[in-house]
Amino acid sequence: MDSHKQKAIVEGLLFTAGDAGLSRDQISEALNLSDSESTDLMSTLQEQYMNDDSRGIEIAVFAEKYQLVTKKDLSDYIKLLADSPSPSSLTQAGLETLAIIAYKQPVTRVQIEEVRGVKTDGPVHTLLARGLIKEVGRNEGAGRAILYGTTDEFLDYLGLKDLSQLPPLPEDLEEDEKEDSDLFFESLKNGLEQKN
Amino acid sequence: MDSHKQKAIVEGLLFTAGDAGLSRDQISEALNLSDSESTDLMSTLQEQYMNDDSRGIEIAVFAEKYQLVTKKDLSDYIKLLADSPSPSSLTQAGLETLAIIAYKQPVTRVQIEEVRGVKTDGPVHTLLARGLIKEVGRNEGAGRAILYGTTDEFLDYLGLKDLSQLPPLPEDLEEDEKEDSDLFFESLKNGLEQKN
Amino acid sequence: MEYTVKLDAFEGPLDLLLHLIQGLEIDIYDIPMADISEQYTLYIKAMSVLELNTASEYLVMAATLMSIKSRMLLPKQDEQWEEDQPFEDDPREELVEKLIEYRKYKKAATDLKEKESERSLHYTKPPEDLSTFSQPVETGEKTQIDLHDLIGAFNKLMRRKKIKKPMSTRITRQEISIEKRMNEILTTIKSHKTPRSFSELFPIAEKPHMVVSFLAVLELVKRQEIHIMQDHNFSEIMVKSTEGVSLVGQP
Repeated sequence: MDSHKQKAIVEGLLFTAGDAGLSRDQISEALNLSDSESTDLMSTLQEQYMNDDSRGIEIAVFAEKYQLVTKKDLSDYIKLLADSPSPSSLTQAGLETLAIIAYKQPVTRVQIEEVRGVKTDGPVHTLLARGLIKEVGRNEGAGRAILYGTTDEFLDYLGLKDLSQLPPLPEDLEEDEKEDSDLFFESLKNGLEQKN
Repeated sequence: MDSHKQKAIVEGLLFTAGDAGLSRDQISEALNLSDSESTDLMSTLQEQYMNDDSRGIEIAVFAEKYQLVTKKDLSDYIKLLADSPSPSSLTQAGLETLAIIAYKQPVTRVQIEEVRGVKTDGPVHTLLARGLIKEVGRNEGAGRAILYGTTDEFLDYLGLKDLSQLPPLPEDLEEDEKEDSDLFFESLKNGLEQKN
Repeated sequence: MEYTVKLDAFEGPLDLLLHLIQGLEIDIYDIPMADISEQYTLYIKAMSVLELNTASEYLVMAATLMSIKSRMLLPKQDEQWEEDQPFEDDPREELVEKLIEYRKYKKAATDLKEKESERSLHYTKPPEDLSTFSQPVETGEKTQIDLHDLIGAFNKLMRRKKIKKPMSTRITRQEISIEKRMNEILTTIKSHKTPRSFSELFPIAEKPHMVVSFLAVLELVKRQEIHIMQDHNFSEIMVKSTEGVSLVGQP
């Protein structure tokens, strides 16, 4: 594999990983490189991203993981972006978080983050401030994490009488199909057992 | 602002926006450019990303929004490290229903059923739940049946910039023309014979 | 065990008709009604498990076919020759139009499927959390949420692929790769001179293992590395390596 291809793969992987980042092991595994080879590759890339003025992202290392981040000197422009949606509408991050809470409530922040794959403090905060979600209790067990659920106002905004009026998720609709394939494997298994 | 800086800002902004994407307006605003200037800048960048073999991401336009996505030929490497929690691809019934809605929109469920020759409640439901179609109004006249159309999520799901990028609706052109003229003469002949 | 043709194989009566027309190599513009309605009836009789909600649609079509057939058998009437109705209507015309219209969208569905799978090769990332940049807004304005936006956001999220958690947190789960099963299966088959039975390829009766084994077999067939045979219905399926075997009919 030539070095161009390697660099492209690393960029693609880091991009997909988002702020979960990638360990050196994961990079070595994906590229089939030794540890020292991937360390070298990563320092080359770090330098390249850093020194290229036409690039807006760089490779940072947090907690032994490589991840892509925007360059610091762009923060003014990103702030503009943050302010650009009208204050009364939710960002994509906000909508995603709200959707997870609506469908999976009661749910902890960690559970939301597992589904989204990114930190979710900000959106949860915004949703609380806007009265769309609220704390509905504490999780049993260690940590006793806060559980979130939607408010009456949330239903109000969407014009719903109660939560049962939320449209069904595709997963629920496709459960029937899943059962079919389960049945298929069930009978395949039975058939095989009878044979043996 | 020099063009390097512009490119860096665009990359940083696109990275930040993730799959929510950025409209041309947002880019023009952030860079203080005219619409045509930002269109030009974006096509230059699209080409640059695409042609650079050491880059793993490219700039796609889905539903009229620019967004960064990994390049197609890297999917094998990314699959190695990625989970795919994504919902299953659509069933044949779902695809047929979606095709009819996409090409004939706005369209009622009864009209869809006329083409498919079968009840279509299930697929319509699934497509609604997956956010690929939505109610776009009510039919005039008796019954005021719900009219369906496609969503931005539909465009994103299929990787289309806008509806004009839908593959042309297949027509049985060659066959049609040949057969049509055959039929024409056939019936002309029949007609003449009857007349005599 | 009873042999049943699954009605699910077809999307409806139109789909079944198209299938028959193609199979019998019939000209869609000149359908021999007697043949087609006979074939159609045979098919829906074979589909002994008729699901209640779709069965009626198949039966309605059977009736339509019969009616067209009988209209075509009627002796042609000497009709009044009228300017605006120069030719006698073909009783099949409406059906043919429907079939052609349906075929168009069936093909379009295939095109969309292609787009779908192409798009699925592109990976994306979630939007960054920008709330640290913007001040919490204390407007009296109501937050605007649209149900469609909410569903759209959720689906986008579900579509997004995530990088797996690092290996250390996955110790409990054993991953079986298709590639690995393919190699194991090939080794099993090649280590014997005689063909192996299909069920031998599923030694571990656990769902994940069986699924992977099944996919591995399919992939091997696709790559033409193994050959699958069955003497007659319900007899044991046998598997052999294609290595060193010249396929019948090939020079």
